[in-house]
Amino acid sequence: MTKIKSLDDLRQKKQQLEQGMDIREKSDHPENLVQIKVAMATCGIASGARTVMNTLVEKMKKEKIAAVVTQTGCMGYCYAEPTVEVTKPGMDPVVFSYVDVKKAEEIVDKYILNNELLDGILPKNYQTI
Amino acid sequence: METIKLTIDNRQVEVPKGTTILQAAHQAGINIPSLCYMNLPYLAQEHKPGSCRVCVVEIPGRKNLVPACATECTDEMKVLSHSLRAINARRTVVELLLSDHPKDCLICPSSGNCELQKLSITMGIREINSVENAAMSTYRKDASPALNRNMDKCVMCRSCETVCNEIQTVGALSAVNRGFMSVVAPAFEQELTDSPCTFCGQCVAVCPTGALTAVDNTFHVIRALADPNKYVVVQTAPAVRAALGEEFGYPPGNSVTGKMVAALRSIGFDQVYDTDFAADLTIMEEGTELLDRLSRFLDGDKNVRLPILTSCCPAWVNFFETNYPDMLDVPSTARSPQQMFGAIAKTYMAEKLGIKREDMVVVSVMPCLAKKYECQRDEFKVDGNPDVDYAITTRELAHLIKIGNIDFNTLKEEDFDRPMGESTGAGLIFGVTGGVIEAATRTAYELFTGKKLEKVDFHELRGMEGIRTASVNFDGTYIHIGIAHTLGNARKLLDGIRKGMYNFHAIEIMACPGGCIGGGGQPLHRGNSIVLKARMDAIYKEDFNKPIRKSHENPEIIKLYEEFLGKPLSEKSHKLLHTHYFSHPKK
Amino acid sequence: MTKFEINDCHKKTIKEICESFGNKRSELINILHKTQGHFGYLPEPVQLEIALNLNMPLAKIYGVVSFYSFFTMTPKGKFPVSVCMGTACYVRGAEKIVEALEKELKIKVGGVTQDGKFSLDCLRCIGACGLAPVIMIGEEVHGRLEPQMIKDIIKKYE
Amino acid sequence: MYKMQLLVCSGTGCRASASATIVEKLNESLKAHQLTEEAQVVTTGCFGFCEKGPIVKVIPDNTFYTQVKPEDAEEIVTEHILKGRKVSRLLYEDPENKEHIIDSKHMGFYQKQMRIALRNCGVIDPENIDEYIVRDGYSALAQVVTDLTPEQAIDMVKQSGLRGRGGAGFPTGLKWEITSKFSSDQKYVVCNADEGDPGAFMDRSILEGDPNSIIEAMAICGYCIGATKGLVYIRAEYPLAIKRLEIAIGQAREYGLLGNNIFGSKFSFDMELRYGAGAFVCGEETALIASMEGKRGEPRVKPPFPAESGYMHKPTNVNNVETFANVPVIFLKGPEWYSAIGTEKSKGTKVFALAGKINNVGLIEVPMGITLREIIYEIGGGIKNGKNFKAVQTGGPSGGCLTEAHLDTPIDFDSLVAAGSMMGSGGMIVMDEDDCMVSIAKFYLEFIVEESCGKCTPCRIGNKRMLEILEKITQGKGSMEDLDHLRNLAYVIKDTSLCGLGQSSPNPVLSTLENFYDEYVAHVKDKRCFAKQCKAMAKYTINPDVCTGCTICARNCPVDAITGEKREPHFIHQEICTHCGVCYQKCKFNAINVE
Repeated sequence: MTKIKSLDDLRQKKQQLEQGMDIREKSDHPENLVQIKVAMATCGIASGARTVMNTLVEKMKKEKIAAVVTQTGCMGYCYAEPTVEVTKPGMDPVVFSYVDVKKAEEIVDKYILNNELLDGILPKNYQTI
Repeated sequence: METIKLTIDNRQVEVPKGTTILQAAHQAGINIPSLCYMNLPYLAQEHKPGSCRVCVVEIPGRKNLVPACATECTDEMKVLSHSLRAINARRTVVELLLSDHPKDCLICPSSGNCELQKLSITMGIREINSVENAAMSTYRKDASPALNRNMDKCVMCRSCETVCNEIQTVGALSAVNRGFMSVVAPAFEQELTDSPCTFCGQCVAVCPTGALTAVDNTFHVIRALADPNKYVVVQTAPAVRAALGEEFGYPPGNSVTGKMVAALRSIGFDQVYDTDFAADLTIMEEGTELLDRLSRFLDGDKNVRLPILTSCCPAWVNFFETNYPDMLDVPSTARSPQQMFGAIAKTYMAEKLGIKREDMVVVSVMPCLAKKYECQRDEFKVDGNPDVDYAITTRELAHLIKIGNIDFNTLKEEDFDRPMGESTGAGLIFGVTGGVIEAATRTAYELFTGKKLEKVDFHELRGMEGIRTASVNFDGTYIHIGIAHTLGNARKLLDGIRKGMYNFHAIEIMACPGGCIGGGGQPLHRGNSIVLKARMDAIYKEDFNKPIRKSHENPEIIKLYEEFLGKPLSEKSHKLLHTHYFSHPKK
Repeated sequence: MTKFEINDCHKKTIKEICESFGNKRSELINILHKTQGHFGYLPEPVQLEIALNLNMPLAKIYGVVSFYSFFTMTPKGKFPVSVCMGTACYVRGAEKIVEALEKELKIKVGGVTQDGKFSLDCLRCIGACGLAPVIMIGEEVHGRLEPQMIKDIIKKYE
Repeated sequence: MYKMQLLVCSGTGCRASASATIVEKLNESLKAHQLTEEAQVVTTGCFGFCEKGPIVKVIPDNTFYTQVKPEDAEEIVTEHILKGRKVSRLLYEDPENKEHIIDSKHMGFYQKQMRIALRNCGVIDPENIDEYIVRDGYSALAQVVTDLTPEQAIDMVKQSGLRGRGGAGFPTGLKWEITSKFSSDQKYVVCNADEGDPGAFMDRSILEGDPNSIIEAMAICGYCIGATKGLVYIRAEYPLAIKRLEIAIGQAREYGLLGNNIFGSKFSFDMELRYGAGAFVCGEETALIASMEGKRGEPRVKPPFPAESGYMHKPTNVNNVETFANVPVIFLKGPEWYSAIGTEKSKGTKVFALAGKINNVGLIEVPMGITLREIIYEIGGGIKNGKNFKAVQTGGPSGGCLTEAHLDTPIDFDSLVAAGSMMGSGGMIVMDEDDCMVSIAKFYLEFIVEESCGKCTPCRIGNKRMLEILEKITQGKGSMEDLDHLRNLAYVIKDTSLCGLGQSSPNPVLSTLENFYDEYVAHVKDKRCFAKQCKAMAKYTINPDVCTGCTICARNCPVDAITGEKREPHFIHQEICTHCGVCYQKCKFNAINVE
């Protein structure tokens, strides 16, 4: 193991290791972050939710946006799967339907970064656990 | 020196910085009671665990009461030693101690000498609250040949633990258990005889209650005296006369030799002899042994082991047998004066008096508890009959005198019986630290140089310092002498010798502080150095006034050799006056 | 109970333990921990051997051994049963658990069953207050106990 | 990169309920469903919510599964991780409205908490120093040894207002400053991890959950006071904490965070462990030092304080685990940030071990100044089984019992003392109407008598006498005079004992005498125990209307005090009855009344 001989060494070490802890750091204060929930029930997975989720995670990382991407159960819009719910700090959640890889990137570029709304927004009418 | 001004009970006191409230109060004439506190300044040992909480005083503004013994004075401090709060606390604490203490004061061996009893009397305690279903911490009783332990009476002041470990480095006692059942005891709460205890008796000397007491042989002596078939002779050790008076109201430092002899005679002893006689005899044997080893050493004999160590202190003998089994050939083989006396009394004297050995009872009055053990050792018995039958302490003698309804103070002084009552100043100073070696030097000088010693007093060998060294000029040859009192100091010297740090020719060791004058059988000094110093001065004063001050000039000793022993280290001497040592390492 | 007989092998072990702590008196408690870990308890001859190695009075060693509740001079059972007597367990009925154990094992607290299988002790909080009342058998913790559960738990070990 | 992590508590409590097996099963299950790339299982320290252990927390959504059994692992993986559906039956249920709470952020238990000392407990893997480093670990040490003088660093601790969390609340910065002023060739930093209060386990949780924070803080302290050696005095009964601390020390040494020239500075520091051996009194610093020196753990008279003459007669600074755990945060966030939390004289947070008759037993950390009501009802979820609150005991055997009247008192060091209790190490035991306060006082005294070192008279004999009086009272043999003796003894023991343990040992008695005097009087005068806990005073009778005459009581009565014909109501002969209560336990029809 390499020795940590200075404050800079320590900072570097920290940066190297940050990834593994990132998810926990963020979960501590989710209200300050963009929260993205991907519906991942059977129907969601069947219509490609997992790929969508991976895309979102990668995209957020690329854009350096502090966000929590989680999966959630069936939101009840089986007809519109895959669905994604986005909650920006201090704003009401918005649910997007028929999200594929392309649309996922659009959500990030337009809604999350620039507050532009897209097509296919569903009314939020469910209670989840 | 920086001083501190404070008020105690509205009295202004000025004391040096570092003074405790207890000391400052005493200076102001305020006697704050204490129990666990013990100060041994000449041994540089202050035992202040601050644990009994009897000496608590109030300092207005402080949250809790403080122990006076362990709290240093600060400037402008106000101390209340008898506020209601302090009195109630002190009283409650003493009541608590009493609630866990047997209430057989009437028949307790320490009755009248007990610090707890004194506290109870001073405070006028008449009842102890909720004592009817109070559990007591009780322990197995332990009887040894020299001292008894009744730890039901232990108040956990732990003075004995400090003395046994810090001063004597014997390590027989330690606090054991925890909480209510904590007590001072040997390992596994076994008996003292199974422990490394040397029976020096210093624990008894500092115990404030009846927890540690001496074995009492008073009644054995009374029975022997009453037996018409027994011829009872008594010997008294040098240190006894310097302290006995204290038991009869004399201030410390008054030697009461003449009255003591009169009292013993009045009690009914058939012969009143002096251990000093045997001390002179010891010098003849031990001094000759020293000279023998010394001259062989100076002649280049590599088999000679030097230094020679004195062997008259039985606690010391126990100590080296336990702790230095590898050095058993170093101490002198000479028996102690008590045992030399017994051996001569039951042979030479018995013959002279026409009494059979078994009809003679030898009683010794000793300042010592270890002597009780020593006289029971098998090597000092002939066919099961001991050379010395009973060793009693100075305190027991005082008791015996009182039982005999003798008014000690009005007794006319008398002299010892002859021949074994004849003694010199040299024999007398055996009672103080440095005395044995001084006595030996007085004789050895003359025997070694063949010249008369002009200056008899060797002040360089005297004093209270724990370890002293001196070099004495034997007409051009310097004899290096070491002196230690207390076993802790003895250990230091011995460890130094083992490592080859010293080149002494002779070493004197006494187990008790100040030598025999501070023995465990003396009127309890409880560590008071003024008392010890006074006893020491009394001994030197009496030595100074003695007509003969060198052992080899004792006419009765000269006669004893002419009539009986031949010469020092003769075959007979070896048989009667010398011994050998046993290894019994114990932890 | 048979008396512990110390042999040369034991002495060697003790010597090694003492040496590993530099034969320092100040390491006595660590030495006792390690020795008890090895022998299961600290019988008299073992303490004597430590005294000899550290060159200190046996009385002082016994003074330490008898002070700390962790050290014991009697061997424990094959399955030492310890009842947590922390406050949380107390208010949730630890005393009744002790009673049940005493009844089931037919020994008092501090005792060992005749067959040497179980010993029963109380200890201070083991910090599993959420599971109160709690007992430990060996290293295993049993929690949320009721007196009637004791019989079955003990049975598992028989 | 993992999208999800499953944090599994591996504190002593949860391990006792097989959390290690849960970890195994979770891993197996993840593997079976090929999710090892997506989700990771992390063993962490204690979440504090011990009542409902073992805990599995899923992040990032903070799902909080309680009382998880190994066989639940498969369902958590298939449902939650794979399909994104929370396993609702394992979610925490609100004791009031029985609703499942979706995540820990919505749990009353966590909402009022502020975790500083416990910041990493339940978050990081305590056996991996890297995770600590990512959470800004060792940055405070780096900052201190490279940028600050010891004086500056001490000043920051002083400014923060941090007070010792072990009991009396002595200002930490001041303690460091005093120790720093004594010059010596060697000084020591000692961490007191001999947590002994029955019912308090925060120190253990910190050591098990975040051992590196203690190492870092001790090194900072060493730099401040000029010590190069740290010693942790830790209970031998905490094997897991010992193991984790040893691992952490090993890892810190490998990184050079312990050893010579830390962060390239001139400062060197290393640590060793010393084991306690089961003596409560060793929590007192002079006793602790005696014990570390291999002696009987007996306290001695102060002064000299350890700051002047401590371990091996060298200047020594002793702080407890929780105090140290706060230290790095003070440097990371600044003393101003820290001192903004809490009350005027008590800054920061305090960890309490909440236990007893309360719904949410566990370890909590709250800002100083919070009220008991908030702790008991909002965090603790109220009294178990809907019973009535009676008292809360704080401060362990050295503390006292607080009542309803104190529920709205803001809690800090001084307010607790004013209320007749103390902070102590932070045990908080809640009692309900079924608890007899005389018996509670007796329980604590039994503990004290057991744990008294025996050195000083008042504690050795006085507490024993108090216990005897309480035994008398609970057996219905007490008198009003006994109450006076009890009070006097309590005051004298408090006033005259040698150490803090003795001085505070009468607190449980004094505070119950103060707050529940009528209960004592009822025991003494009416021979009645309100809580029906004192068996000797209970009067057992059989309700003839309910008794079916099944004879089970008569057959089980050890003294044959119950008679009656089969299928006829039975009768208890009071003159024979020994109040053992067996009939009450055995009766299946609730026909036995207890008065």
